[in-house]
Amino acid sequence: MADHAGAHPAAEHPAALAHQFDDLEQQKEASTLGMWVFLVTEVLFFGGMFVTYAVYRNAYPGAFAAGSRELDVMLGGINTAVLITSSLTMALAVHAAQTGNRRALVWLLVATMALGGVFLGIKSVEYYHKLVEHHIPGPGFRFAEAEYLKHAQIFFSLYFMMTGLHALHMIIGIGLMLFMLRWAWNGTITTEYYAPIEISGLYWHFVDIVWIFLFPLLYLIGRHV
Amino acid sequence: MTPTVLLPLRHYLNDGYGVKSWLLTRDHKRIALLYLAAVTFFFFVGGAFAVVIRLELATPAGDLVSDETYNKLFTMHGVMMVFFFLIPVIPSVLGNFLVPIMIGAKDLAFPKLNLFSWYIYMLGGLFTLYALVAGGVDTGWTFYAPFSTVSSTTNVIPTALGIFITGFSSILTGLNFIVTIHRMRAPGLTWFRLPLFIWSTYATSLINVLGTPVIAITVLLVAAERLFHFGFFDPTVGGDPVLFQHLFWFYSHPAVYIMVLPAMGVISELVAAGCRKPVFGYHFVAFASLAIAVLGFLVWGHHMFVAGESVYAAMIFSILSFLVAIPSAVKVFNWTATMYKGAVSWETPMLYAYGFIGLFTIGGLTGLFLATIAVDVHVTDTYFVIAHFHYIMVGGTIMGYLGGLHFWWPKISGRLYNEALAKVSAFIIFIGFNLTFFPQFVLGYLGMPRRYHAYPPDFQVLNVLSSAGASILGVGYLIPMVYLMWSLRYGPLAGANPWGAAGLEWTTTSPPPTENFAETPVVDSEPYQYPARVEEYFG
Amino acid sequence: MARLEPSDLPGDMTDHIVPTRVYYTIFALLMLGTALTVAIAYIDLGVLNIVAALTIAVTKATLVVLFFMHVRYSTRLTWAVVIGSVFWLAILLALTMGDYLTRSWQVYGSV
Amino acid sequence: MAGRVDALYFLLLGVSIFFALLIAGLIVYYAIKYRRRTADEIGARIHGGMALEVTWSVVPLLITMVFFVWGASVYFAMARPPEDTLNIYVVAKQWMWKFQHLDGQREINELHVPVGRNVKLIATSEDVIHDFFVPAFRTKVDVIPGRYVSAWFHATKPGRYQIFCAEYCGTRHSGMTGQVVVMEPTEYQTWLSGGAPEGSLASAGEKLFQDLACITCHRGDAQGRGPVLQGLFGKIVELQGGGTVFADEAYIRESILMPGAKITAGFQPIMPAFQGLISEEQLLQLIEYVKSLQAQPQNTNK
Repeated sequence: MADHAGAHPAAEHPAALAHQFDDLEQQKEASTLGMWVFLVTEVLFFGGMFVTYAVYRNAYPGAFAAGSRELDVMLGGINTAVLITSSLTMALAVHAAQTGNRRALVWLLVATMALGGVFLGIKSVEYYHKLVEHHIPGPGFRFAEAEYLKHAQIFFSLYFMMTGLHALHMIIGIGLMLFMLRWAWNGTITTEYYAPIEISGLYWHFVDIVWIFLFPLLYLIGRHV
Repeated sequence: MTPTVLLPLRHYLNDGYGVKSWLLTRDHKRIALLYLAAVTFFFFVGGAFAVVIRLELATPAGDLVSDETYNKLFTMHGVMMVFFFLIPVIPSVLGNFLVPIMIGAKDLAFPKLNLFSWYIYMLGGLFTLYALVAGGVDTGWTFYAPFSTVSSTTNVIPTALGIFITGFSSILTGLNFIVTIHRMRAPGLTWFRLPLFIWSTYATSLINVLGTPVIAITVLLVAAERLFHFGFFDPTVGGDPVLFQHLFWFYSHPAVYIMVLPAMGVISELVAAGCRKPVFGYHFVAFASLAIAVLGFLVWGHHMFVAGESVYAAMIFSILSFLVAIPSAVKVFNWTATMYKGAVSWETPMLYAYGFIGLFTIGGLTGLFLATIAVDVHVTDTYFVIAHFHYIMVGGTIMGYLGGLHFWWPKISGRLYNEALAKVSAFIIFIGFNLTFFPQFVLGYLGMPRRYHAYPPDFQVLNVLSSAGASILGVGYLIPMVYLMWSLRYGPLAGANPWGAAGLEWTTTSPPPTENFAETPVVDSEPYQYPARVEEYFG
Repeated sequence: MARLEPSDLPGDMTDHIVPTRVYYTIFALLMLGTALTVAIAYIDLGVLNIVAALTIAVTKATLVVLFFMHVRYSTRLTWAVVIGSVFWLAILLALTMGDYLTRSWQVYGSV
Repeated sequence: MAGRVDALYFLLLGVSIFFALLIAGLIVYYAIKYRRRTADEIGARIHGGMALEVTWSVVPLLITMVFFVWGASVYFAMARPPEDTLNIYVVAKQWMWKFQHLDGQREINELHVPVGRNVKLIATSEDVIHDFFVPAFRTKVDVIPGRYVSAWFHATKPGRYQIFCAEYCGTRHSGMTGQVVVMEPTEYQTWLSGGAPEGSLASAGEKLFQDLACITCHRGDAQGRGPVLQGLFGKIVELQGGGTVFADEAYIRESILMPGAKITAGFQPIMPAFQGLISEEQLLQLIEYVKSLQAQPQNTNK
């Protein structure tokens, strides 16, 4: 995936200012704008899949409802809560960085990564369920309601593609947090130079927003029938 | 007699020697030269395929190569040229070199990201070259499903990965340019004092950033369908191949604007420098670039008029396609109006610019044929379409690129190239190009479909004409390689401003120092301001 | 490093320090939204189900963007970038669905 | 139809030639008239003119709108087949065209049609996207697997016209060509009667209807477990859970291959899916049989 190290240039101690910028202010604005433009590409990247979802849900509503009923709302709900909490801890981490509270910053980053890990754990449990119930599209695909056998494969293809890529972005997010943890630990992050924390925060919140849309669209169709 | 010119003592070329100083450089100028080498290599690889295709098509029966090989030839010609030459060439070569200098900055916003983009570009190229060596791919550069996902047996996945990875190179370059142009302009350099090349590079970067992710996801969906039998576009499972075309063309039409917009920026600079006067209607040309960038995203359906799109959607896309033609027309009219009462020079870069305007006009007008649904039903997927987009790509982008390369060559290398030889090669390229592609318009209307390995005999005469033109064009492209390389060693030294042009890049030495300017320039006037006397430019 | 109060931070901190209680209220609202969307899913509202689910998701997303991602306090350029991305996604969605929804209209002209 | 397309084409050609010559001429004229005579000459300082900008934005817009309206109207006529057409089924398969006349004749890469009649082609593909393109008739339509697409033409002069496949479809894409043979009506009749191997499409469909035991559920009277098929074609069908659909070839095809997609109101989704079990030809025969079941009186289960 794209490298974020470049999005906030390496800071030479102590000025933390890259040579091509005039002042720290310009560098922070540039890095923030850079991450926002990158998030635009991510919006369109996931957008392509949401459009595919919209087209096929419009074409095969019955199959999508049947497929959605096979998913576990409980695990999905818990995952949503976990991710929103991790968003909170991330936001508090940015606040801690701004106010120079290094101990809180370190703990909050660890909490965010832990919650990310919990999310991935629950996700792998769900994937295991799908494996057991033969819901992975392809030759070995089995489905309760026979007449939806064909179209439900599209639902599960979309399910695996969307949640799979989301999980991949989650892993990249956790990797990013490791960097931030190291910089927070060795004092690179100060009250003047906290841009990297804020930028990783932007990325993390974006991944959370994608899940906010994924959860209702995949898990909650056809629950009421 | 122009005063004696001497090479600046310290400049970006002698600021560090050895492979390491080049392969780990963060200087946007050196990265531009790395791109120049890579892009030229891919151009000649793609060009070689084109020559073999044209030789094959000289005879109606498919006797030079088997149909299997021919399909791989035109696919690799398409992939190489589109993804590895036309899309990156002007933004990453001329853009990388000039954007920081033209806005008075020391470097791009994220130099390390810039070098990383080059490595991703090369990695993507490696994947595609592997696919080429391992037996090629025969899906066409458009890799339509269900052929690419179900029935093609060639290595689609490596090529798809190559395109996926190289896509990130253009996303990150676009991101770099947008942030640089927004945040790092010299003091006093407001948006309406920016040169038009910066405007068009900015618009191109917008398209790069907004469009490329969609092809990234499309390529992933195709790869997932091939590897894991996810039935996104597979009709036997209820998938719709037309959806693939929607997602593919959503990026690929704006991609053709990624290819031509930077060339338009180069042409604005060349016409301004060529006539030594401000471009006519500066604001209109600037906003035309942005209009093309935005409208370019609304029109992709005109590639699918016959592909099973609904009648009403076809009408919407047709009217929007006509709207996107207007900004291009405005630009062409403004360039022509700039030449009125200008001091029109006949140097090589300006010749390329005038060639561009003429050929791009023909390319644009034939686009109107394709936007009119009734005519498009007859001419789409025939050689008419091939001629249309080659007029815009070869007649437009490559002419613009060559013009820009010649115009800024003294600034890049500090040397002047051989003017006479350059004019000859420009003329050969112009003649060879027209001879190659004009007959294809007629072929297209007669109904010869594209991607045909063998064709009925009554198309032969026009095809032989086209093949003859292709060989002239091939030779035409080799000559610049010769005299530009030759000028590096033996070319006369160029001063800071050999053309007497107005622009920040001409105020610094050539080749410029690593930090571009001794001290950051302050801009206080409109662009393209030519003072009454020009002598001071020859200093 | 002593804990610094937002007020006595050096220089022109363009970036506004968001008090923590704002974060907690937003967090509560998001949790509420999740619960709401799950609850509504179990009531049969026909086509309204999709509308409800999407409006809740959009409101939650806007909350995250405005407060957690500080867009509310940042430059107009950031606003433009955010709205631009949503607009471009809308272009892709609208014109593609435009094709799929009007395909059946052709029926009256007989296939 | 070809005439109307050509007229539009020549209008476009005329306008394009005018503008191309205008631009090229101006460039050459200005390049010569205002060529740079001394090395340090400067161009006149002209910044622009609003009036000029407006004119060359609005005028091209008006011209293009004319193209749009004319083009769209011709396309609309092209896309809507007239009522009384001679229907022929086309099945595109990797690198050949299979034509299926209603009276049972089957042809490969050859299509015999009478002159002066509106001919409607209903086409589908068995594998990848092909494209039925007859340059002489100016008709072209992408043939998409899993769906019916239609194109129509009206041949005015007898003769042989080339068919091309215009959408890349694999190795022998360039070999996938054929001939449309347009014949006088009398010749067409003799050709037709000569080659009827085993009765019309509909009769083959009826036999298949028995063999696949469709008759067990879809009976003539209303107590069958499947919906009554008499007079179904061309009717609006009420669907389970609201919504209606127009019963055309595409609906019948989808209901045979994937019955679960659209369930008729008041019936259980118990019909097995025939996807992959029957070929395209058999599908055409069944559809033709269902279409032939107009609401005759009770003689269906003979």
